[in-house]
Amino acid sequence: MRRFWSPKRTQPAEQPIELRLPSTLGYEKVAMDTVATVAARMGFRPDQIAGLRTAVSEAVTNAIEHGNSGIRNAEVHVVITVAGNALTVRVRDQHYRRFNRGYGYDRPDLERALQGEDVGMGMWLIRQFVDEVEWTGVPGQGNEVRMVLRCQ
Amino acid sequence: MRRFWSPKRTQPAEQPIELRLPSTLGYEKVAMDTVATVAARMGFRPDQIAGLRTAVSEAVTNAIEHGNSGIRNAEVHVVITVAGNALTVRVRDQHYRRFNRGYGYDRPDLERALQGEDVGMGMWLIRQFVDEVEWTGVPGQGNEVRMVLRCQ
Amino acid sequence: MAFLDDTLEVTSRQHGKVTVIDIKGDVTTFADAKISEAYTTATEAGAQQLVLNFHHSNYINSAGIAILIRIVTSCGRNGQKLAMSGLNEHFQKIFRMVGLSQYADIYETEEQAVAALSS
Amino acid sequence: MAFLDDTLEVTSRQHGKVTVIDIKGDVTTFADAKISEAYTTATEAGAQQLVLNFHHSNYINSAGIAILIRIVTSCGRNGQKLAMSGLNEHFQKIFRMVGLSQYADIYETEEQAVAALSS
Ligand SMILES: Nc1ncnc2c1ncn2[C@@H]1O[C@H](COP(=O)(O)OP(=O)(O)O)[C@@H](O)[C@H]1O
Ligand SMILES: Nc1ncnc2c1ncn2[C@@H]1O[C@H](COP(=O)(O)OP(=O)(O)O)[C@@H](O)[C@H]1O
Repeated sequence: MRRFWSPKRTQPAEQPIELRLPSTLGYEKVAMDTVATVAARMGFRPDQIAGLRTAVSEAVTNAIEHGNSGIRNAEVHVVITVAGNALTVRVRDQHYRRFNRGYGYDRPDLERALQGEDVGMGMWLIRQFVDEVEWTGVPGQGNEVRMVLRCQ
Repeated sequence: MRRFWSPKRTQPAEQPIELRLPSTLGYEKVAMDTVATVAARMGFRPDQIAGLRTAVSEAVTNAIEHGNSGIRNAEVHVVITVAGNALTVRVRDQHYRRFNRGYGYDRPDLERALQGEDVGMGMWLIRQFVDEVEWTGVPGQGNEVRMVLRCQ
Repeated sequence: MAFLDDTLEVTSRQHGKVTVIDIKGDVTTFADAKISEAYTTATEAGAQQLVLNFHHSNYINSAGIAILIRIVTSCGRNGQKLAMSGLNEHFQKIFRMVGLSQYADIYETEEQAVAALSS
Repeated sequence: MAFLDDTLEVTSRQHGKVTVIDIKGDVTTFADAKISEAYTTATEAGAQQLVLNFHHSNYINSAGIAILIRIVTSCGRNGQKLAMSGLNEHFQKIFRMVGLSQYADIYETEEQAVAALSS
């Protein structure tokens, strides 16, 4: 068997892929699908991609339900950057409201949830499936979740 | 067997999904994947989706190679609108150069191609796979390809 | 917008004494009414063993998990046995991570779940 | 950027008198060097029957088709027989629409293509 090679192409500048979505539940699926196809083309494993789908879905759902809540014609802005083996996804909303539940460090308290209490688990789920995550907010502007997943 | 229903949700306004891509060959795959996943969720048939992938790929490739050629840090703007059963995809570039090959009405001349002549076939392929297509250009601004595919 | 519409199908059927609730599609906040109604109807009919059978559910988010937690709570109150089947690996993992698998046994297939509840 | 990199693998092997060129991945403008080199190498080695065998090629664009047209032209000049296999339905349809199938028979499987060229 003989193998053939093409000359290596120069790497383009790391311009991001940007996605803007209506701030309506359901559209988080478009973000999830787009990030998943980029990750698949980058060579991530299926289980990593499944986790990334969950992380992106939770981040965009939070942007819609919390960050943009009550803003008419709001949008969610998703910025996808591919650099080497790292995939960075930033999810931005337009409002600013302080994050108030500890950024998902604690495992959701299932006992309390079973008592009917509303325990959030989105941030915690995000934390389980990415290598790096950071929540930042700019007063008067919006919140941003920055998630990084590395290949291999 | 018993079937259960949820109350119908109100339809959101028809705000589009917007995608901005670096004007670099290869990124047309991101546009193709994103449109394909939206189409799949809308319920398009697999053969329609395969055709749409080709149409979007050719339109974005043309935007990169012709519309944006020679522009540094150019971007390709893809606007996806879902309205009822119709999926509309607009592909915009930043340059304006008159389209010069008849907008793909004619089947590519394979005989001439086999003589080594460079016969374009992108526009013709697009025409084969969408229900409606229109090319427009605004001098000094950019070109736009508007493609519509209908479900069923 | 077709892909925002309710893409969930919930149906239920009997398998001997076991009630199987089939859940096909996205399990998100919009699934609440259908899943809750299916559960309530089964309970009113006297169901003691229930299987939530997920098919092709490629998308379950935290709001969907919250719905399932409420079903677990109700099953506890009503003294019903609950099992789940048909989840893909990713969601089996999430259900284990969250601790849901302590309250409802998770099986690969519907047959295994029905057999376990019937014995 | 991994997904922009050359995701095409071109290899070649002999099947009796038939040279099978395996093409795995995206067939776009970036495929030109690899595919052309594989063809040239086979031709220099005296290949008279060639199969272009596509595996998992979920993406062939018009630039890729242009490469294949050049291979068809060269095969004509060099008096070689050419067949193609392993294309999915969509690309079989495109190759028929474009008229490429008049110059290279299209088979579902590699085995069928090899058998046809060997006979
Ligand atoms: N994008 C955001 N903008 C404002 N607040 C947010 C945002 N994301 C999360 N939060 C806050 O953090 C809390 C915890 O989020 P999460 O763990 O996802 O659970 P849940 O969304 O179910 O409450 C939310 O209830 C909300 O108060
Ligand atoms: N977005 C665009 N901007 C400017 N010119 C374009 C654009 N798209 C197509 N064209 C013109 O139309 C011609 C035919 O396009 P096409 O049928 O796709 O074949 P090809 O791109 O292989 O030449 C191109 O060569 C180019 O001159």
